[in-house]
Amino acid sequence: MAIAGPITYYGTLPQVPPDWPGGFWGHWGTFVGIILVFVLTLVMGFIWVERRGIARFQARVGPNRVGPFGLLQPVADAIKVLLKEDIIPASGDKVVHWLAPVVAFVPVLLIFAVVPFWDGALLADLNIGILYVVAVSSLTTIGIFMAGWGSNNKYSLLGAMRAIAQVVSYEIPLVLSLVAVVLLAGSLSLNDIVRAQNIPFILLQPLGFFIFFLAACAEINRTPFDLLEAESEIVAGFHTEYSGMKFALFYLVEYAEAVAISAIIATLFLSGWRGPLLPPFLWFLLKVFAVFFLIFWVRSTIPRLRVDQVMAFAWKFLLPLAFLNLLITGVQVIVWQGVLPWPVIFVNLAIMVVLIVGWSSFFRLGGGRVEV
Amino acid sequence: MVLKAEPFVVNLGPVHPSTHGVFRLRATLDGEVVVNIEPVIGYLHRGIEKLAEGRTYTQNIPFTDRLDYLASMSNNLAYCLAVEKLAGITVPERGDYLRVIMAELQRLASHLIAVGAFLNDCGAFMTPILYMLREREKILDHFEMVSGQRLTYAYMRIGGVSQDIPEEFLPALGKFVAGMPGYIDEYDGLIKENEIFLARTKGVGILPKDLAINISASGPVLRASGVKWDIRKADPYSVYDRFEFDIPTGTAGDCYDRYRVRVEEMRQSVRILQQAMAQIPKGKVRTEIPLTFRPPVGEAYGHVEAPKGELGFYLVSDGSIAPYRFHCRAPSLINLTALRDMMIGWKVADAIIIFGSIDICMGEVDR
Amino acid sequence: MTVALSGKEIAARLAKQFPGSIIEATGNTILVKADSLPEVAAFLKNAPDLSFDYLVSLTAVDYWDYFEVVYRLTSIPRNHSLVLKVRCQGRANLHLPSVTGLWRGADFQEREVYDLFGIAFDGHPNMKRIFMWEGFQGHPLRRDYL
Amino acid sequence: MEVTEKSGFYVYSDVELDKNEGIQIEALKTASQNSIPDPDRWLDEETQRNILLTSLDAILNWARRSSLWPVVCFPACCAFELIATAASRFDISRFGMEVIRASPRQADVMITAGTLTWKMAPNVRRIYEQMAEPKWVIAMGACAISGGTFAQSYSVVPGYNRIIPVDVYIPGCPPRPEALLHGIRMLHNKIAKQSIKQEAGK
Repeated sequence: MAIAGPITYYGTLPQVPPDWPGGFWGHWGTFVGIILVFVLTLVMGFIWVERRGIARFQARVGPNRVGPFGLLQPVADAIKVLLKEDIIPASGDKVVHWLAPVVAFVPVLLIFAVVPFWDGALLADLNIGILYVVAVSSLTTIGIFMAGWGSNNKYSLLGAMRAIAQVVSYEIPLVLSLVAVVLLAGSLSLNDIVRAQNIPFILLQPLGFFIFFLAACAEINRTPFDLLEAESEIVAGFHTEYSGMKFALFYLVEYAEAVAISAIIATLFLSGWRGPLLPPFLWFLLKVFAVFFLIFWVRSTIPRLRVDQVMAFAWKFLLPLAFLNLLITGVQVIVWQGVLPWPVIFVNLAIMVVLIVGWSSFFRLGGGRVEV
Repeated sequence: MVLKAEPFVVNLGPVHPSTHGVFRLRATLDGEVVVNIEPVIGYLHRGIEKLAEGRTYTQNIPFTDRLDYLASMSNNLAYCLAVEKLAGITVPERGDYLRVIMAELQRLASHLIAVGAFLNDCGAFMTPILYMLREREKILDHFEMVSGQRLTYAYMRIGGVSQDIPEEFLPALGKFVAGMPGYIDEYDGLIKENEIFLARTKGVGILPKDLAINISASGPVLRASGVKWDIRKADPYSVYDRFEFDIPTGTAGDCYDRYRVRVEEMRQSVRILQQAMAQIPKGKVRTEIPLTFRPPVGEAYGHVEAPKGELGFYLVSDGSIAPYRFHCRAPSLINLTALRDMMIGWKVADAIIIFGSIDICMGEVDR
Repeated sequence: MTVALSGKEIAARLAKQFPGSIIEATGNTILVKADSLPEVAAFLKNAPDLSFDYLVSLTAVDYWDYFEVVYRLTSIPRNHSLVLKVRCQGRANLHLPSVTGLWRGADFQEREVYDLFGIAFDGHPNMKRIFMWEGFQGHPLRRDYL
Repeated sequence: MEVTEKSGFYVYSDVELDKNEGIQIEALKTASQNSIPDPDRWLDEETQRNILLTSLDAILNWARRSSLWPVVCFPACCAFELIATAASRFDISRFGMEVIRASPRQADVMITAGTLTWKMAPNVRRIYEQMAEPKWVIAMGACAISGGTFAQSYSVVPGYNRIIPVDVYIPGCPPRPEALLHGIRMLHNKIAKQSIKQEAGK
């Protein structure tokens, strides 16, 4: 573990560039600043892109009055929301209510500590990077449950209960699909995984990408799994009682999670900062936006699943497929070590299609009436 | 260990994003499962029936606009039919055709909203309803052309319609009618085979045939349960007996069937519109009657197949210029009767979409 | 076309079946005694050649001396219709037997009549106000409510 | 887990619950027989302004009027003109208003689209009270202004300003979407004149 000392770059990796501010604290300080700026600007950017993008999907224009092309819309939103009255429900649990947004927000920022923006340009190149991401990212759920509990509102509590059930279930296929990536790359460090992707892993691991994308959508509560703030059912879900700055934090969490998941998918499956011609950082940014585009494309297209169907989808569909994917990847890694990647790509694509079509013919959602 | 758990009561509404107005469901939940439902209504009770007793027959037409504000033309038609029955007034042929054209356009507009709002309840983020509203705007343009209003038209009058259509109406309508089947196919194609939509709606909220008849359900709710009952065929009014169209019915009576019936009805409405445009004769659009008139003592019941179901007006006259009793048989209210049977045992999310699939309009439920 | 059955013919049959239950019959309408409403309604619903399985609407009219409750019946398989009327004398403490056991569609409509006219239906499972709130004074659709 | 107690289970709720609600409605009805004055007296007042506060005001008012989030409160007919305004042709989202919050805590403006009845009044009042400051109300349509066609009815509140203070009135039955957009622009202008000083004084 590298936390204890200055970053060690080992193997053939290049050393810290000489123009970095020297030493341990300088590096940390710089990257904390970079991460904060990166996350906050990207959240603003995402909000703008999503609102404009969804408006286009819906044959509308979208925000265009505030600043050029409505670019300042998120800024105006942020200023307004931050300066609104902050209400704490009289019968709520005040401490929990106050702590919840903080608990939800901090882990999201922590994820970015191990995401490489460039070759070696990351806060801490942990050799257990992926495990760290998985461990930290699920902590947000605690904040969400605290919000649901502390509000003393039935809708909030329903949303919070849904959140716990959903995140716990989807963690498993998420991790299993990651293991296949680790098998291919031979390392848990995110930077090493990017370096191992001469071919983006989405081509070698199409099924893994599929599972990871869906599970990640569920983890960050995006449609079709946006049960915990399902507007047509439980009003605003866990943050029904939140206003002002604390609501702003939850809003921020929602989009920061989207940034985090987009960044991780870009790193794990789309070969991160690697790419021709453009500088690596720009490549990384482009891929992040591409993944986010996919996420909100899904959001504006598909209806929502029901809570038991979401569970069934995780346990009966994604989990078996994730196991099969892991098995197939393991066999391929052993058997086809020296084989050119191109046949593997086509074989894997074919396997994915066969598995998804085959399994979905066994697996049917629907029904679900309970006798009372 | 036995954990103590007890059902808890959640108020869905009266202000809730998907109760289509100010409807309130007092739901008792066991976890996510609905164990009891009690609909509470009356939050939009405006006393139209009482107010109408103090207005003349003609002055009451605007009140009917505001009953089911998504289908004002159909309401006007039902009320005018009842008054004409009461006073023995006949309508010129062109007036009848115009009424049919407006009623069918209104059915299209209302079903577009119904389908869009239903998908919104299923959790599709605004996209379907915005596309449906785009088509509805085109229909509203036509209404605006004839009546100058976008929502509350008061276009039909006792003895016909208020004025003849402008010259450019029929060509514009022809263009719209030619394009509409394509749009219906496109939207239906996007929705009907969506796996999530099927999983959410197939087999959910079943209303059996016997129960549907027993609770006096009407309109798409009744037909989705497999009862072939449409006032336009069963008791033809206006000039509906001159058109060829089918009555779409469902088999299971679930939310999916109700959706299918609505989409099929939209196709049939386009068919009727095509025929009506081809057949419409020249001539007067309205029998001239004074604005204030005294129908003979008696009573009359006029009913039409409104988009939401059988809409009827029961009028009692005491020979004065105002109705002695003005009663509206509101399909939205009566279709809600079986809500409890349909919802119990399902999850909260299902309760929302079952409610959405009935397609009610609060203005008509509470009146 | 929905056939409007002759009230007189039906009334003759009913008078044979339940003597003294019919007060008068005009056109499409029969006026039934309040006490014999349940039997008459059940007969109309269950008789195979009548089979009035569909209660179109239920409402009331205030005629100062009495309230008239109007049941509009239709048979879906046979496509014919009939109007049943029941009178309720007086202005206070009014009661009628409920028909929710036969046609559940009467549920909300009977509550509506109770709320707006003040006619209580005995045997209704949930006889309380539907549009107005509990504690509202008076019944708005009565002619003497201003 | 097992449901050990079915005490909360009843087919029809007891009348006590309804009676309590009825008492609340009656209390509100007797308490709100006069209209609440519109909160725009300050528009005539000359306030002492200084450079720091004015520029702060400018930024704040810009942000507030650029992101007015409406709350869900659509009782009747006008709701569909509001929805039409949100749809493609008129597109309220150009002004950053398409974020229609279902939770009143997060909303800024209440567009009261439709007739208000006394039975509904306590709920509307409650939604208004749940909204976080600063908040505005647009009364949309004749019913919202005065009760409109239904003003003489036994159950209709003659205007939302009996219950809550109203900032902008939009006449029409229902108002066309253009009229609603004009009303929203008027609210923007009103917000632009606000000062943080008055807020502190409140």
